Amino acid sequence: MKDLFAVVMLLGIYSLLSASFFVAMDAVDVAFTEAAVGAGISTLLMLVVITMTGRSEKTTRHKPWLALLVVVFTGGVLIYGTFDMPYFGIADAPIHSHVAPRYINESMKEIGIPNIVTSVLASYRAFDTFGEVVVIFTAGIGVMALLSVGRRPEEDEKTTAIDDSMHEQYLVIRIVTKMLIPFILLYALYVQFHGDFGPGGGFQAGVIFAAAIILYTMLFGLTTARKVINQSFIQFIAAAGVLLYGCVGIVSILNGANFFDYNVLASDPVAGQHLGILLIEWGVGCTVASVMIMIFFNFAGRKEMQQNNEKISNIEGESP
Amino acid sequence: MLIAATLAIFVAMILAIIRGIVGPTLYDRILAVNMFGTKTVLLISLLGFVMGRPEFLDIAIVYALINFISVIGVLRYSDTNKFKHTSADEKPLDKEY
Amino acid sequence: MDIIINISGALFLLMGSFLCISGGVGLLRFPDFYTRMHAVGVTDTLGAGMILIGLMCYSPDFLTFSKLVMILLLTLLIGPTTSHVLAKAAMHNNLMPKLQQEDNIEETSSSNY
Amino acid sequence: MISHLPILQVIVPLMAAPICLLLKRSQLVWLFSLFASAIAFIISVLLLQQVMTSGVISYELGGWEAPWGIEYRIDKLNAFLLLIISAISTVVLIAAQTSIEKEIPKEKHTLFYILYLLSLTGMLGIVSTGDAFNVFVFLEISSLSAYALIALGQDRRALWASYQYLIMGTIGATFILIGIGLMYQMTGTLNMQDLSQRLPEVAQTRTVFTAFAFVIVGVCLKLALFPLHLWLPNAYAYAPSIVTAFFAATATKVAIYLLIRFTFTIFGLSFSFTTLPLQGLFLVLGLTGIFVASSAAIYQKNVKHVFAYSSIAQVGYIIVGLSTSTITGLTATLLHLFNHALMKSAIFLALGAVVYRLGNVQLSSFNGLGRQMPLTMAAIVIGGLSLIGVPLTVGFISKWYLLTALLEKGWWPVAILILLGSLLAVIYVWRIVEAAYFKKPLAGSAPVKEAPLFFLVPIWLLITANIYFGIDTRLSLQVASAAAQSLFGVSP
Amino acid sequence: MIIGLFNDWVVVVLMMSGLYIVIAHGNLIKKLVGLAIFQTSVFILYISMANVEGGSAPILAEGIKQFSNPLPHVLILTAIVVGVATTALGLALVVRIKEAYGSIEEEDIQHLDNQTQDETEIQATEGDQS
Repeated sequence: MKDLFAVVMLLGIYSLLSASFFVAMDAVDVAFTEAAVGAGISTLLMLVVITMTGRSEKTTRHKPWLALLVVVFTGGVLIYGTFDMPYFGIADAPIHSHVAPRYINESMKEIGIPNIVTSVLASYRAFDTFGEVVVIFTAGIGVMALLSVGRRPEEDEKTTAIDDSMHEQYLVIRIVTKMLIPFILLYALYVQFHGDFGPGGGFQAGVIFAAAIILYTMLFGLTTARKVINQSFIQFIAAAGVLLYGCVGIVSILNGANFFDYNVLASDPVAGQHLGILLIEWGVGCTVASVMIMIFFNFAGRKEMQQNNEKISNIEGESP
Repeated sequence: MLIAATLAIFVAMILAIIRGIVGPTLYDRILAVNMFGTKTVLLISLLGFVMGRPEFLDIAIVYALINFISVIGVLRYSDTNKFKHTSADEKPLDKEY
Repeated sequence: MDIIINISGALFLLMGSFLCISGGVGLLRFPDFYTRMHAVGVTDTLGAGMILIGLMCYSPDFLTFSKLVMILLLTLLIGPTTSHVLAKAAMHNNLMPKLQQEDNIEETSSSNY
Repeated sequence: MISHLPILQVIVPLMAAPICLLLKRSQLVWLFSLFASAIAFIISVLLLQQVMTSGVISYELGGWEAPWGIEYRIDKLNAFLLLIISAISTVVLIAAQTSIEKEIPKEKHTLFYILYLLSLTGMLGIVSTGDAFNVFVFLEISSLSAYALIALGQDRRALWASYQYLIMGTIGATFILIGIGLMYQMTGTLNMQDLSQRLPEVAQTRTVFTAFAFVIVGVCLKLALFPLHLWLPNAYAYAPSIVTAFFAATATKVAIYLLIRFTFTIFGLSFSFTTLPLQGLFLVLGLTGIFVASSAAIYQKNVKHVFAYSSIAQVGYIIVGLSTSTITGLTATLLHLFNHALMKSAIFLALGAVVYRLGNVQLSSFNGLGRQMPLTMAAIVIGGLSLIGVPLTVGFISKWYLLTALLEKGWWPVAILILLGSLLAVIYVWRIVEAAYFKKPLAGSAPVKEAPLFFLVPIWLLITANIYFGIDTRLSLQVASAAAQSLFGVSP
Repeated sequence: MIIGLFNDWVVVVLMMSGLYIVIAHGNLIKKLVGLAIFQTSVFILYISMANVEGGSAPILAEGIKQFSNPLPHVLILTAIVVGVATTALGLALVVRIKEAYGSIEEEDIQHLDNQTQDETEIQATEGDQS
């Protein structure tokens, strides 16, 4: 496989397949995320990058025996390790009998929402999720630090001109997309709020929301999209999401309990848990959505800059 | 019946993967991925019914959306100059497999 | 009444599965991109619709039913659109159908596929 | 508020990062991040005090008790590490504004500070948590920000170095993830304390061996232990100077902390060192690391490369100390963690000052620098002496304890090899001294002024610490030996 | 016996193919693809260990007694996010590398790097002589 495009397409298929596997294994929340992230966002990002870097892989002459050796050895160790594993699906394996039963049996009483994954994610292990939000925030800042380009006003006009010429052929799809986008945004909100009862939650909602904006950007051009959502607003939302999440913890400290102890947020523990989970899910949703949009904008902006440079150099090359 | 339909979709998925691997053109692959995506939507909906918890249809909706978005993305970005340029240069490459 | 719904659901599913498989076979066996797209485009939309309608017959409550309707609408909207754009993009990038190619080899021999 | 110190330690820099994004003005952001880092430092001092007097602090996040929720668990070892990290971070940040002025484009200054704070958060988080999976999450925070920070370097090679680091680091992190998963599968828990109690029951299974192997290999990738060190020299050499100073002093330390935590606390001493041949393995890898890296350092043309290779060699000393698996050996290791952080941050900051004035750190441009930047060069020399292990510097103390530990074990040949390794350090430090003091400046090169005050203050703070802790060893030694003893389960 | 561990073995094969791509291939994007495959396979490992025979998705509902273990699901949710964050950052680096070096092949880049290193060395020796 020397064609990177095919590789990325197959990666998308692999991701969809593993997501289907997750559904079959009862991990619906994970399948949700994997579908949105693996098949959606990362495939898209890879595509954008391929368009910037070229499509084919160079053939290498030497045979990577060392790599093969390392891989076979590592695989061998892993296979060796599997022999003493509890068999697949056995209910009394240690993994199912030590920590997990408390989540399954008590979470309804202690937290009061039916989706156990959400209650573990947002309450029992809220700090992990906080870390996760910070990871995504870090990635956003990192991508921005690497790719952000200063925009000069006179370039904007040229860019718009290029953009418009590029998608005249997409009339049908533009109309369909215009019909779809409100629906997608609405659906994102549904996922945000329904996370307590079914699969979903802040993270998935954020990704879906971002996907809608990305769709819009792809069809109507970056300049138009930036008019709707400008860069510093997005940064503000990203920071605000992390801060909102953290502040929930700090408020519980101020109320005399431990960090992320939602029980003290309202008069009775279960209501407090509800409030806490609602707030942090919003924090997650805001940060994830804005960071995803930010990442995509930066990639697309970089690409646009490259294109402009190419165009300008072409024009300059022809004129003298 | 549900299980039979699931199996049928599996078969269709495998066919789509083969087309995705074989190619030969860019658009064949996109087509294969698109079809694969639709089939995954159906598979998930069916699995929900097979396992007796049909409330997981949310995931199927997400799949449909994501599928749409990625196809648009592919088309949008396969249209740029550089992409065409390189793919035109290396067309013989496709014949390798 | 239940029996009728169940049987019709089963029938829909059966037809849908048949269409899906035939679409898959078409995708694999047809000679060039446009014919393949034809196979997929037609069967995908129809087959998916059939299966979803079949599932609607089995759905236990209203919420599930409405979600299925939503998915159906989505597929109906998205399927043809993507096929349309795909064909347009392929045409735009000088991808010629095989039939046409055989008719006038001289003109298009430079841009095969 | 005192009871919330463990979490505040991590939360303060963490929350400061998004606030920085809102502040925008780079001067303001610098002051603010310095402030946040200083608060983290004060908290770590308080924590260390608290731990030394009243023992282990456990903090349950979200109010859920340990195996169900995430627990922060501060014992002497963590508190010591927290102190090192936050102290170095604060001191290095003082110089940050002056240094990045020349090395990073203006509009990225704010982002730089945010990433710096996030990286600090990640390290503090790894060290203070008592939950195996939480380690992974914070490991990723610190490494993602590290990749971005390294890529901010001027040279295009910084990008390539950062990419290599990203690949290696992610493989390492994924290995750790696999290891944690296998452990979880065998025991059903993620809490470190709980794991250490439940692992002995299943210690003889092949799965646990595999888990152990994967965790160790993953950590060693992050640690840049000898055969897995390839990413480190370039990453350190091409990153912005401030970043190098910060990471050289802290990043490998955190990885070593993880190694100690996993081998001693989670898997337990007897499993790690008696059942498995880890002792011999560490000894051999550590010694080879010392020799290979030190000899590589001798041949480098770029002074940052010299000291980056020397960092790998120092990791070798630390690992040799671990391999003795005695209290003295571990004390030596911990002391060296502390001391190496002091020396390396001082040296790299001084190099940062050289970059500020000269624009590069090629060995040839050091010619005659001893007279033009006397204070900076003196700092590099003292740092270098400390690396060699000359008496009255901190380097001597840790080498002394390391040798004592080796002799206690009766490993004479190893002790001699360690001394030989120090001789190699003499050579590479001498090359710099020679260039700076005994060669005439290049003809035609512009005269260079002494480094600005914002550099000299932190550099000399660190150098003073280098000498102070080389003479008055009570504080560092007391903490290190207490931490070592508690790891061996001996109550001090 | 074979059935009981079959899952794990498939995961190991997937994982190793991902790892092989990362180590053996010279193209930077392909390395990232390999990394993604490697990580996704680890996710599969976690999820398959969470499965319980006859269990159902961990969302409480009437009439369902046995659930899959929710904890690995939570862990993997976090890990997926971490994975996409790494991919995004890696891709950003690739873009910059392409701009700086004009290539995304490991061999080319190393070649270019060696060249620059040689140049600086030559400059350095010239400096010594003068």
